[in-house]
Formats: sequence, C-alpha cells, structure tokens
Amino acid sequence: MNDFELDRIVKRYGQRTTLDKISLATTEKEFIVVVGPSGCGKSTLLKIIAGLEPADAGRVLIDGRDVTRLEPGDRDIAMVFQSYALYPHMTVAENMGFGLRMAGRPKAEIREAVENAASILQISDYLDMRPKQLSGGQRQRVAIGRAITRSPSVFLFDEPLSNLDAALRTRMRIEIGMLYRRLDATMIYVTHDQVEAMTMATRIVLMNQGGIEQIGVPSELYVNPVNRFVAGFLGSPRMNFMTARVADVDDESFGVSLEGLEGVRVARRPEARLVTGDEITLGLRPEDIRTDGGGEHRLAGQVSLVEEPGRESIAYIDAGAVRASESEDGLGHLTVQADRRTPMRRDDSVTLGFDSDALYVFDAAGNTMTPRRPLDTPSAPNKAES
Amino acid sequence: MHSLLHRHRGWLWPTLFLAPGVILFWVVIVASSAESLRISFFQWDGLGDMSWVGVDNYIALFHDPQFYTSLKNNIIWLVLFMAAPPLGLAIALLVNQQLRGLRLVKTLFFMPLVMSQVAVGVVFTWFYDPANGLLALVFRAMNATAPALLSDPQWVTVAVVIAGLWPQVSFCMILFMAGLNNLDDSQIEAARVDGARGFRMLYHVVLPQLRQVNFIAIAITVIGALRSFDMVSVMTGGGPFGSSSVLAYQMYEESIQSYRFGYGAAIAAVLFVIMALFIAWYLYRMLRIERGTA
Amino acid sequence: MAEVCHSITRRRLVQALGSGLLLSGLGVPALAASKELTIISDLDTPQYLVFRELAETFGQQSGISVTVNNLAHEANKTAIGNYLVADPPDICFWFSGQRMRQFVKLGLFSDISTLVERENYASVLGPLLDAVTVDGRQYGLPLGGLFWGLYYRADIFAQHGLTPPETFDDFYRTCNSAKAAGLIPVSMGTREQWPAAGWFDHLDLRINGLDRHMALMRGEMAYTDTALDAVFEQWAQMIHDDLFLHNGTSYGWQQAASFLGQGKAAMMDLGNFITTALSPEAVEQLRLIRFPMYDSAIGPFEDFATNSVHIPKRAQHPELAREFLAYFYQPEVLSRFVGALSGVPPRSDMSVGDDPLARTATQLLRNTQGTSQYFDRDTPPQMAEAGLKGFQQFTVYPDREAAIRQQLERVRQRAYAS
Amino acid sequence: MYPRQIGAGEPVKKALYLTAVTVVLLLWLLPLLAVLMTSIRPGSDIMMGNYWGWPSSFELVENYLGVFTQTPMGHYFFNSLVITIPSVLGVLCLSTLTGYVLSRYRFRGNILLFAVFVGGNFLPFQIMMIPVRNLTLALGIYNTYLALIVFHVAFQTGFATLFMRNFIAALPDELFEAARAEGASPLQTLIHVVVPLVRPALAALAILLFTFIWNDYFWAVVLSPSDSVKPVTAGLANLMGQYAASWDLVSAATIVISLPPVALFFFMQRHFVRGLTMGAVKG
Repeated sequence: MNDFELDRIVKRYGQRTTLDKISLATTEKEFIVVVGPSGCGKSTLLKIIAGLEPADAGRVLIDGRDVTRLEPGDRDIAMVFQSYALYPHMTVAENMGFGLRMAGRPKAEIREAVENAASILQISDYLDMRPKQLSGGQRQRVAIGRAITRSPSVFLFDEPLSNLDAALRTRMRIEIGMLYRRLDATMIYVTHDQVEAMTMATRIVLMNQGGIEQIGVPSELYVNPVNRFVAGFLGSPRMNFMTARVADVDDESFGVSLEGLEGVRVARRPEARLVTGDEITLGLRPEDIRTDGGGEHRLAGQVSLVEEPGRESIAYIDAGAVRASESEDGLGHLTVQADRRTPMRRDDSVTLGFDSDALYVFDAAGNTMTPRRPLDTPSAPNKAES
Repeated sequence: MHSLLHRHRGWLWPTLFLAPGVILFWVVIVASSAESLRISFFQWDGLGDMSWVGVDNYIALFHDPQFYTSLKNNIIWLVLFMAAPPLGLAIALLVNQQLRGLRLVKTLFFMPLVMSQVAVGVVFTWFYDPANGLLALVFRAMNATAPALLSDPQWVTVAVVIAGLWPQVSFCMILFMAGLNNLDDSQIEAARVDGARGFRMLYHVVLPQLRQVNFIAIAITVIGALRSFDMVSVMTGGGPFGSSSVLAYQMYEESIQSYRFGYGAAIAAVLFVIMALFIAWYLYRMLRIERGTA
Repeated sequence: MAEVCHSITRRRLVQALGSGLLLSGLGVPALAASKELTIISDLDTPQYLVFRELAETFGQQSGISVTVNNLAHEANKTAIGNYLVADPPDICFWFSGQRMRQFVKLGLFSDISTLVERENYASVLGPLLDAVTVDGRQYGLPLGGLFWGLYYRADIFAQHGLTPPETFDDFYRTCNSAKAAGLIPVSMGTREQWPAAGWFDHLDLRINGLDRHMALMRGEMAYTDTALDAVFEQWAQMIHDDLFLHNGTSYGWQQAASFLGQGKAAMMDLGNFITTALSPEAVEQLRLIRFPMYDSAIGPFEDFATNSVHIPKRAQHPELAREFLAYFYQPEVLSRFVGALSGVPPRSDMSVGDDPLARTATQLLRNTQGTSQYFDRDTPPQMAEAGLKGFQQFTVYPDREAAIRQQLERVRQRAYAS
Repeated sequence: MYPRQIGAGEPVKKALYLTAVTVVLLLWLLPLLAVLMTSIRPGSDIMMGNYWGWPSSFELVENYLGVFTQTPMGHYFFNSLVITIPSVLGVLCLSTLTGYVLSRYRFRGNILLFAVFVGGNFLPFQIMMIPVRNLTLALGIYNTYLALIVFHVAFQTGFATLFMRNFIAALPDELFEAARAEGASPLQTLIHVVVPLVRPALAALAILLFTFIWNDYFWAVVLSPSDSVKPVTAGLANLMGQYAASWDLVSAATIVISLPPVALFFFMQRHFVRGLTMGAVKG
C-alpha cells in the first residue's frame, strides 16, 4: 500500500494551469523534497496536499485514504511554514499543543506530547516563553515541534529554512534529517534550495512550470538528468552549456561540430533521433574540466576571474571561440571548478582538458541524448555542495 | 478557500458568522435607505396617508432656490474641508516627538474630535458671538468691529465650516499620527544619508509612504463634509433665511418642520446620488489599492 | 498554559452571556413605564418645576405614579410627530389653533368634549374655547396665553427720559431718543426665525386689521396682494431707519433679550416668556405695553398664542388622563402653573395673581377687539416655515421684498392645496 | 521617526519646541478655553454681560454640582452609558465576525457584501430617519434603550467591518493556514487566533465607536423622546433650550458630557494609535 499518493493533481487559476496532472507515490515513509525555481507550483502543490487549497482535479491519498475532500485538520498531516506562523499571543507550549487542544484531547495527553516534542528538539527550557522572545532558529524549532506534537503520518515543510542564516540553516538541515530517521513519517519538503534537496531527500521531485521534470534519488538527478533543465538546475556552479551542431551520426555515437573544438565524438542513446546538422547543446560540469593538462580534448583559454570560496577554486575562462551559453558570468566564459592547490590567477593562460565521457548532449527540445551512466562515476552529488 | 460552496461544511460557519451583521445592516440601513427613496415618489406628511405623485417632488426640488443654496453650501463645505488633511498632517508632524508630557499634549489636540458636535457647535457659537464672543474681544482689542459671521449670508457657511473643521482636523491628525508611527525607518534613514531633510524629505519620502492614510483621511473628510448636519443645526439652524443650509439639513427641515416627508426624501435621493458617486470612487480606489498590494 | 487559555475562554463566555442578558433586559423600561401616567411637556424651567410638583401632588392623591418627561420647546416640535404615532404618552403639551387642528385631522388627539361638558369649561373659557374646538368638539384645554407686546425696562426709560409709545409717531420719537442716548431702540434676535414674524403679525394687524390678517393666515389672500404693500413698506422704513439690533440673525431671542437685561436696548417685541431670559432684578423693572397703534380706526388686535394640553388618541390610560386634566384645570391649581411664567389666565374665574406683567397682559387682552395666535401657529407648517424664513430674510434685505413675497406666494399655493 | 527627534542633548531646541507646541495648543483650544472659563463663572456674571472679564467669583464646584443637582444630567449620563456600552460591545462582536469572513474567505459576492457595508456606512444617515422610526415601532422598542442600541449597532457595523476586515486582511496568511492545518474549526480559529490577534484593533475601534455613539445627537432626538431614555447629547440640547440664559450651567454640562470620551482617549491613546496603524503582526 502506498503511504502517500498524489493522483493527477490539476490546479488552475483562471486560464492559467498552475499544476498539470501531478502524480507521485511513496511506499516507505520517504523524505520527498520538491524543488524547482520560484513560480513552478511547488508551494501550491504543498497547499493542495495540506488541504489549504482545493485541487481542480485529482486525488490526494494518505495511508490509502482519499483525503482530497477533507479539511486539513482531518488529513493526518502537519505543516511547518516558512514564516513559522507561530501565534504571537500564545506561549511556546500553547503553540505546540494548539492542534491537540483543538481536537479536544485531554490536558495530560497534550502536556505529554508537548514535552516529548520539546525534548526531541531541545526546547524544553522555552516552553513558557512567547515567540517574540525567541531567536529565528528557536522559533523554527517551535514550529517543527508543533508539527511533531500532532504525530501525523505526513509532515509538510514549506521552505522552512529560508529565513535562517547560513550556519543555522546547515544545522537545522541536519536536525530535520535526523528527525526524519527518528519519526518514521513521510515528509514532503518544498524548497528552492538545491543543496537542501540534494542532502536531505530520499527522492527529489524536480518541478518546472507546473509539471514534474524528474523524480529520483538525488544522485540519479545529478548524474542522469533527463533534460537540460534538470542538468542546469542541479549543481553549483552550474553546468556549462555550449551550442553546437551534429556533424555526423553512426550507430553508437555522433560527431559534434563546434568552432574551436575539433573531433569530438560522444556516445548516443539508441533511441536518440538525430540527423546531421541538428542543433544540439553540449553540457559539461565545471568539475569535469581539468586544468592540469590532461583529458582527451584540449582547449586554450585565459583566466578572466577566479573565485576562492574555500575548498576549491572556481575560475571563469575565456576559451576564445568556444563560448558558453547562459554562462554564470554572463560573458560566455566557461566555468571551471578546480582543486585549490592548482594555482590560477587572472589573465593566466591555461589549457583546459576534458573527456568525451563527461559531455552531456541535449537535443533542441532539451532532452538528454547521451546514454545513462552508472551512479558511481566521479560526478558524485556531494561535490555540488558549496 | 477558493470555492467555498464546494466544501461540505466550509460554508456553514462563515455564513453563520456573517448572518447577524449582514441581516442587521441590511434590514436597518440598506432597507431603510431604499424605503426612503421610495417615499420620495409620494406626497406624505409623515403621519397620514401617502399619495403617489411620481417625480413631482423632484420637479419641485429643481425649481426650489433653497435647493441650489444648499447644494452650493455643500460644495463650499467640501472645498474648505479639504484643508483638514494638510492641517492634520501639520499638527501630527508638530507633536510627533517622544518627549515627556507630550502624551497629554496629544490628547488635548484630540479634544475637538471626541467632543460631541453639539458641544462644538455650542463652543463656536459662543466664540463667534458678535457682541460678547471671544472673536469680538479680539477685534475690539485691535480697535475694529467684529463681523457678525453667523448672520452674514456671505460668510455664515464659511464660519460654520471652520467650526466643523476643528474636529475634522483632529481626526486627520490622529490618522496621520498613526501613519507616521508606521513609517519605514530604513527609508527615512536612507534618505537622510542621501541628504534629504525638512520639506524635501516630507515630500519625497514621507508623503509617498502615507498614501494609504492620505486616502482614508480624504475619504473621511469628504463624508464629513457631505454629512454635515449637527453643526448647521446647532449653530445657525440653516439661517439666516436658509443661507447656511446644506442638503442634509434642508432634508431634515422639510421633513420635520414642514411635514413634507416626500420632498425631504427627494432631497435625500439627490444627496444619495452625490454620495454614490463618491462612494463608487472610494470603493474603486480601495479595491485597486487592495489588488495592488495583494 | 493550556489551563490559562481555558479559563480565559470561560471568562469571555460569561462576559458574553452577561451582556446578552443585559441587552434582553433593556427593553423593560417601556413596559414598566406603561403602568403609570406619562406626560410629555415642553416647558421652560420655572414652569416645569411647578408642573412637576403639581403632578406629584396628583400622584399622591390618587395613588398613581406620574412621570413627566420635559423636552426643550423646539425639541418637542420635532419629536411630537414621532411620539404621537409611535409611543404616545397619556398627556402632552402642544399649541392651540391651526397646529392642533392638523393633528386632530390626522386623528392623533382624543376628543375630550365630555370632560369639557362635565366640568362646564365653556362657561369659564368663553371665546378661548374656539382655539381648541374642531367641528364643535374639543380636543384640548387651553393653558396660559402668551400675550405679545412691547417690553421695556422702567429704570432704563427713566434714566434716559424715554416715554412708552402709544402710537407709531410716539414709537418713532422714543426710538430716536433711545438712539440719541446710545441705546439700541429695538432688540430682536432672529436666529430661531420666529421673532421676526411677530413684527409682521403686529404690523399687519395694525394696518390691515384682524379679518384680512386671518384671511392671509387661512391662505385666502395672496402674499403679493397690494394690501400687504403698506405693511412691508412700513417695516422696510423701520429697518432703513436703523431701529433694530444689528446682526439680529446672530442672536437667539434669549441673547437678544439679554440686551434689554443689560440696559443696552430700549424695547423688545415678545411674549411673556421674556422673563426667563432676564435676571430677577431686570424682571422687576420690566414693563409691558401693547404694540403701538398705527391707524386709530383699526384695532386694537393682538397676537395672543395659547398653548394647550391634550390627550393623544392612542394614550394608554385615557381615563386617568381625563382625571388628571380635571385636577390640573382647577382654578387654584392652574393659576400656580400659569403664574410661573406670568401668563394670562385662560379661565375667567381664575385670579390673575399679583404678578404685574400678568396683570398688564390680562388688562390689555380685555381691551382688544380680537386676537390671532401667531404666524407659525395660524398657518400650516409649510407656510409657517417659509414665512418665518422670508421675514427673517426681509429683516436683512428689505430690498428683496418682491422676491420674498413671490416665494411666499408660491408656497401658499402649494401649502393650502393639500 | 520623522520628523527628526529632539535629542536629550539639545536643551535650547527642546525649550523652543515646547514653547511652540504650547502656543499652538493654546490657540487650538481657545474656543474650548472660553467655554471652560464660562463654566466656572457665576450665572450673575453672564446676565450682567461679564463674559470675559475676571469672574466675580469662582463657582467651579457649584456649577458642576449644579449640572447634576439642578438638571437631570446625572440621569442622562446613566442613559448614555446604558446605550453606549452595549452598542460598542455589539458592534465589536458583529464586526469581528463579518470582518473575519470578508477578509479570509473568498466567495462569490464577497466584494459586493463588503461594498454594501462600506457604502451604506457613508450614506447620510438622516435619510433613514422615517423608516428606522417605523421599524423600531414595529419591533415595539421605540423609546427604549434597545431602539438606539439596535440602530447604533447596525449603522456602526458598516464602518467597523471595514476597519476589522482591513486589519484582519493584514495579518499573515500563514497564521490562518496553520490553524487550519492544526485542525482548528472556523469557530476555534475565531476564538483562539483571530480574537487575540485583533485585540489592538478592537481597542482602537472601541474608542472610536464609543465617541461616535456617545456623541450621537440626531438619533437621540428621533428615537428617544422621553427623559428615561435620553442620552447626554439630547440632554445638553434640552438643557440649552431650558437654561438658555444659564450659560454657566450649559458650559459646565458641555464639559461634563465631553469627559468620558476624553478620558477614554487619554488612557487608551497608545492602544489607539497602535491599533490604527493596522500593522501586521510579526510572529
């Protein structure tokens, strides 16, 4: 039995379709992170799951029960809001016990549940304070505590960490991850932050313009993006894209025609329908570009800017005729992520190198044309962390 | 929340919540107003039978010189009352300091607002009295004769409006004080850093932030001007010979003193039309602002 | 925490319940009030105090609780249309004449002919009975009359060597002397509009006589009639000659009267209620004479307004109300009431008392050849309203005579049509 | 804050400022001071025309006591309280309900209903006189406290709904979504979330309503002819008719009837300004 299921959810606002037949199912209390650019419909989807917005079509099932027409309070869910949504006139304990009190539970039970949740989140000392007296992180804990108190089968998180500073965010991220393992409940977590998605999710749902682009474990989405959108969305710094044409096609591979880069051939999916002269986009992750002179293909370039955020260096390279479209620096320079022990300075001349294997190819519609890769390639998702 | 009626019980509570207020308001206010409009098509002394006269009351109204005097006075009220928002803002700016004792000062500035209009009317009648009033005293001190404002058909309306402005300025001042309390401090600070101060700060930084308050202040002032009654009633009774009358007062006078309820209702209808124009503008603005911020 | 919240809710609930109970109890006063005799009066304070005492005495004698609600005179004019229809008291005060007839026509006053007959009031009231009679039946009892005339202060007149005028020539002489002495010859405050009508009434009565005046009041004569030319002409002349208080429209009648009280004005045309606006010392010096004669062949006719007391048609206790009237209308009781305002006694068998003003008024009334009520009591409300306004305007802009008379004529044609 | 606050280290500026404020305040209150002065003057001064000179004696206590002993003002005062307090409570209850629904539920006709509330409130209320009189008559409540209470509650609900709706609309959506997600019914949300959150608005509104209703003159005259129900405003007008020459008493009465709303404003000013700002509640 599915413990959580969305069945062809549709939502329209006037003429505009905000959600188009969204389906999703989980069987074993997964941590689903719904991620996507702002305006993609992910928050609306969460509200529909919560019951705060009605769906125009489709069903929501929780533990096999159709809850589509139920009030939020009857769905066995709990929600954590971006703004925390704590009641300023109630103490922490009253905030946390609110749901149970509304359900008319006995006081003793409420107190026990509140204390239990408080101890899990280490906020037992604040129970008699008002939200105004707490810091942002503490408020966030209370908001989570309020959800825990209800012990729902599904937790809904609406960008819960976006109001926190970077250090706190990392910490809360880890805590929510630990909480998930401890509570054994389905979690639906909406965020626009790919780091949160990559680190926390058992599965990621990547949304764009009201539809799902790809569902899968984080490394799958990173290593095998189904299309250019997914490839570009996940990974920081972003994948380099270069516009090129198909030079020739054979059974297993095709040749790429790109000014400034000769003789590149890449493997092709069997179902890929490409003919000579088609416009394609090459994708190359910054960490797959080498600066040590190795690699099958070489490119001469000049460093235009170096960033050194710490663990690695990120360099923007002017590679002459080879220009990146939608590049990070907006100048058509290639982004390269290098070991910081490789010294690079502005205006240095460098030789870039990469392997054909590292290249992704997308057709004009954005679909991936290169074959699926095994997940234990060097392009591991943890590299995407910044 | 989008479509309430599609829910099983979602509509029940809201309906129950709305019912008492809506029913009371409709029965007492809306239905009564409609009934008044109906009465305007009858000849009725308020006591006996009503007889249908069609639009006769309106025809009579448009031939009544008093109607044009009242209408003109309503316009004078409207125009002069527009001084209330800027004056209110000026006083609000003056007292918007956090010093000891200013709370009392602010309360004293509110006084005219919280006093009843009857009391304000009494106060100003006393003030204007051409023989013994404070105004006369001032004029005498300057070796001049005080004008008899309340008996001069040229000036009487202006004099009454000034009395009416007194509480109205207070009202606007309160609104602006609330608005000033709610300013975005970072904008003010940014402007200070950019070198703005004094009037330029007011005009370019403060006023734009007070737009909503401004709107409410103007709305309340327009309503106050069109609804003016108590002051006229207490201070002049519409006199001398009707020259300070306004539509609301003329309506009252025709109905109560002359027992011409149908005619009074016709005046009410005209006032209603004028008011409706304003209300439409107000609602349009309000809803537009709302959509803008939503 | 949670307990606190619960107790707050409970407290709020109790509060809500309490206010609900309170609300439901608020309708009660009306019910309680219906078990007693209720009276709405419109009396000035001195008279009200006397009346309340009389009502209490009646209550003690008959074992009934009597409630008197006293309204300001002007407020009563506004309220009576409402309460007669809506929630009538057992007894109310109003005006005789045309104003009473209007309510009788609408069936709002009770016929008290049987009471009048039983107590034989006709014999003591004489012609006054007409003021409360419609089609041979009586609908009220006339109270102390308001005699309109010229008031002046004896001490001020003596101080400046002025003589009380008998004729218009005298009047002009007195006015000129007063002016020379730095006094305002005639005080008149028209903020309440009606005082101006007194001057119109008096001039018309003096120049055209009672019959034509009453024809005008009954709507049978046009305001543009040439007969009225002389009236307006004379009035305009007086205004032109600067005989009246300046800015009269600024002042209520009380304020205007206070000029007399302060010795700044010489004369004032008013009813006996003038005493309520003056200090006891000034009242002591106050004298009344009749409005100066214009044409020895005409008159004297006077404005003599009677207030009256009525039983509303829908009174809760009509029998009790008749009992009260019978008690109230006894000569001794009534003279205490009338005496409080120096009024002219309505009953011929009443003693005038020793109030000099009341005595003078009674004497002057005996010497008249006929009386009218007062402009706003002799004409229907629309006409009254327009007339008062028109006369007030005339006092400021006598040159607008033609326009004012035309406007009055328009209203006359409308007001008497219905 | 704008304008720039005068600091503690600017004594000269502060003194100048306080002088300026005092002068403006005195000018502002001049008409009122005139009435105050008259209210402590003996009646004989007024009769004698001594309006502005030094009072021949100070009759503060006599005049103000006189308002209660010589006139039925004490009774009018009680009536005003009995009318005003339940009316204010009634309006607060109804407008919280209507404001809550109109701000938080989207349904067909929402805007129309709201527009009617706002528009109806802007009408010159004099035009409703006759129908309202007839209505109270039909309900059998004419000339009782209830007639005035019912009218005031109905009429002020329009304005109060506008006020409460805007205030509640400014509260963050999430608070209401959270309540729903926690399983609170609309009634529970109202009691446990809306009412505590709108307290500042209710305080501000209560003060405004109190002054509006306390100071009403028109309906007092129309709906309460008898002394047993008449509130202070009609009482004052009545007093002016009856004691027209006693400006000392009338002035004192004018001051007396103004005291409750003034006192309320003074003690609740902070709540009032805060409530009016309609600022959003920040968790």
